[in-house]
Amino acid sequence: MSDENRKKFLYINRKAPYGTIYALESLEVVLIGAAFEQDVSLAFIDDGVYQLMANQETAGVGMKNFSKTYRALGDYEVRKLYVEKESLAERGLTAENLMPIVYEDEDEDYAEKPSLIFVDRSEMAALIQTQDVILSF
Amino acid sequence: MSDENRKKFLYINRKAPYGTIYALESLEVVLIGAAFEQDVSLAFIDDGVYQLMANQETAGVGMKNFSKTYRALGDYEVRKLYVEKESLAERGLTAENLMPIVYEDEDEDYAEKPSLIFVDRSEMAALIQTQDVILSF
Amino acid sequence: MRFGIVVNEGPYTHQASDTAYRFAVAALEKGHEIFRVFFYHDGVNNGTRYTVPPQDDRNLQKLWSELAEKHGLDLVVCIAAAQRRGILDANEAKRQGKDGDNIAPGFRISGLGQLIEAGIQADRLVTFGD
Amino acid sequence: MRFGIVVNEGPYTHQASDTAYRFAVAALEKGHEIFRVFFYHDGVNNGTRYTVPPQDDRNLQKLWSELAEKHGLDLVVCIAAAQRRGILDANEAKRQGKDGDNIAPGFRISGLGQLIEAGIQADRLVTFGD
Amino acid sequence: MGTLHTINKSPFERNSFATCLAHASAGDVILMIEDGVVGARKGSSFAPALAAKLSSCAIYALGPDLAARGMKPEDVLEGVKLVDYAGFVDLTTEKARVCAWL
Amino acid sequence: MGTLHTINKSPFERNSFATCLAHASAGDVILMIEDGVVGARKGSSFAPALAAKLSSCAIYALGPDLAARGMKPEDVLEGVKLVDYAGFVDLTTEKARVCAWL
Repeated sequence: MSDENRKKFLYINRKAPYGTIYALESLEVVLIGAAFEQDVSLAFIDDGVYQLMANQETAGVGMKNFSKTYRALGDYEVRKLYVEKESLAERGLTAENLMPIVYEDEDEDYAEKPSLIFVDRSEMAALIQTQDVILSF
Repeated sequence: MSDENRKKFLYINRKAPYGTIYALESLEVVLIGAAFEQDVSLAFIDDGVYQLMANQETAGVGMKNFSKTYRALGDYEVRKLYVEKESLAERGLTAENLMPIVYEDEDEDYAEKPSLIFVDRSEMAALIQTQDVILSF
Repeated sequence: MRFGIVVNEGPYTHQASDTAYRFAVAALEKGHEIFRVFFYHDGVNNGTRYTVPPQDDRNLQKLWSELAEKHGLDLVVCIAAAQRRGILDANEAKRQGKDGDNIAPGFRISGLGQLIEAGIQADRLVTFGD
Repeated sequence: MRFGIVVNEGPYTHQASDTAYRFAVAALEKGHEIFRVFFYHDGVNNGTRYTVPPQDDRNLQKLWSELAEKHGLDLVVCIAAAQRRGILDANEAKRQGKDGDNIAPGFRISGLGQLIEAGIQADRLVTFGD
Repeated sequence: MGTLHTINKSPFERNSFATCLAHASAGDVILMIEDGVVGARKGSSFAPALAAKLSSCAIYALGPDLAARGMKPEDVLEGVKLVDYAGFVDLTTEKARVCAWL
Repeated sequence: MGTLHTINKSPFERNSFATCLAHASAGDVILMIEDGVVGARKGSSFAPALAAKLSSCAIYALGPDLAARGMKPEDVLEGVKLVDYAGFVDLTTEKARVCAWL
């Protein structure tokens, strides 16, 4: 598909996982959307950063643990996961608390590269200004 | 019914009307509950104070205006509507912005008396401590 | 002790139904009695047998139905809330001229008075919602 | 202009469906095109014909169905979200072994690709939700 | 062309409104709808933050939602403009994209 | 006997948690469940408010909800105790009433 027909899709995730279904159903859209070969970015703002927490263990709440799916996003060409630094800091979290999420760069002999991009609030605001379609969860 | 069999029911209302259905469906419980002759109090905390706003006009949003029902609560023996002062102040509201809600006191020749009781946060906290059953909306 | 449980949100969308279910199981395991589980607001959506959750996920309607059968629980769906949200039993379907119903096994549709009664009869009323 | 509209919450519980409906009417009155209305999350609950709201209240399902008929709107209910929440059409009912269906006139059940397509085809995608 | 930000949550109940303000760029438009309109009231604890944003963004509130919650045009913070649903539609066409803060 | 207050909302997302703290009396118990458990994390901007309340109320968090959100017992503010669902049931029986802050 030519770049002219590609739109920039931004998925904004602002809710913690498990307490509500938005995180899971957002991920389902991202996976289906990958087949459409658009220019996809994900944003994790506010409690959305909890979706990326390492060591999620859901046996005790009896719910499906879907956190591993984030680590598979690279295989779906979803490789830009923007995480807001201020959101992490407010919650007492650092990058080390999150899952390592990488993709294989086919242009560089399949070297593993990080998918998580840590940005501050003003960079996140600027990112929004570059998008064609915004889906909010 | 003897006082021994009466329980103290407190309905806590914390959400604005119309944006969600909780205010309306809370009111429906209160009306049905009135037939059970319990000792009923309503609390309006946080955005719940918007439920009592005067001059609600819902034609433009196409929804049923249920605000008049609060004014009829006195006829159902629901006469203690506690409104938190701090919640009003934070929202730039005063008692004058609310509907006048009164009941007729059968013990005093049906004199009209106010149902709205304005309390501060510590009084609201103390009220909670006196209840048997709390329903939250 | 005797519990009343209120579930105010539908399955999956919020965790309320999950937490209420696990609370109910724990209470029963401790020998407590559950006088009634009352489903209000979107909570009525727990009571439709038409749900088909993904195979690798829990089926909340079935969990409630099975718990009710095992322990004789009274699962009550509020009629007013159910009408707004499209939950019907055979009687309601007939009364409203609808061509089918979707209530799940073990659930019954009744009035809000059942919630007040739960508040009166139970030692503790515990609410789960959004 | 060509709009895509996303409705993420069920009728009555949140105002999202009301606002989306009134936005759609206003857009059509201005001569805009609505490429698709996509119902996701609890929004799928707008598409059940089993609702019986109080007589003095609006019937959101009927409002959507009538608007769709009048303007040829494409009302799409997400299949994955619908399965979790018990919204079925005749095909799905058969496929899932259910004894009935509850989809409302003018709504159709389809996949999430329809949402992405709406994002691609519409000039503006507008989301209503909680 | 910039972005139309819609906000449908009370700033007293959720952080969505504050997050909306923090992510709206100069030249963007912010539209309060549904419960979000309670953020438009003058004299509230939220009014200073909203007033500060007026210097860089146009801010609107949906009139029918204000009326439903008992608010009159004169109750609204100075500088906040009112629109109806038709005006809402126009705002979406005037900006390049719509970002809903839920 | 006092009150058991349950809070199931993140303090970063809604005002429910702050309202819960403001309405819990000395001797009451506060239990964080569902998304509310994110308020238990040490080092967050909410931790000082929660820590201050520990002087007058016992505060618990539901362990299974912490685990689901990737939090370990050592991530939790000192003084906050963990319970499972059975412990949740016990807390309801130990207090005279349950107040859910939704």
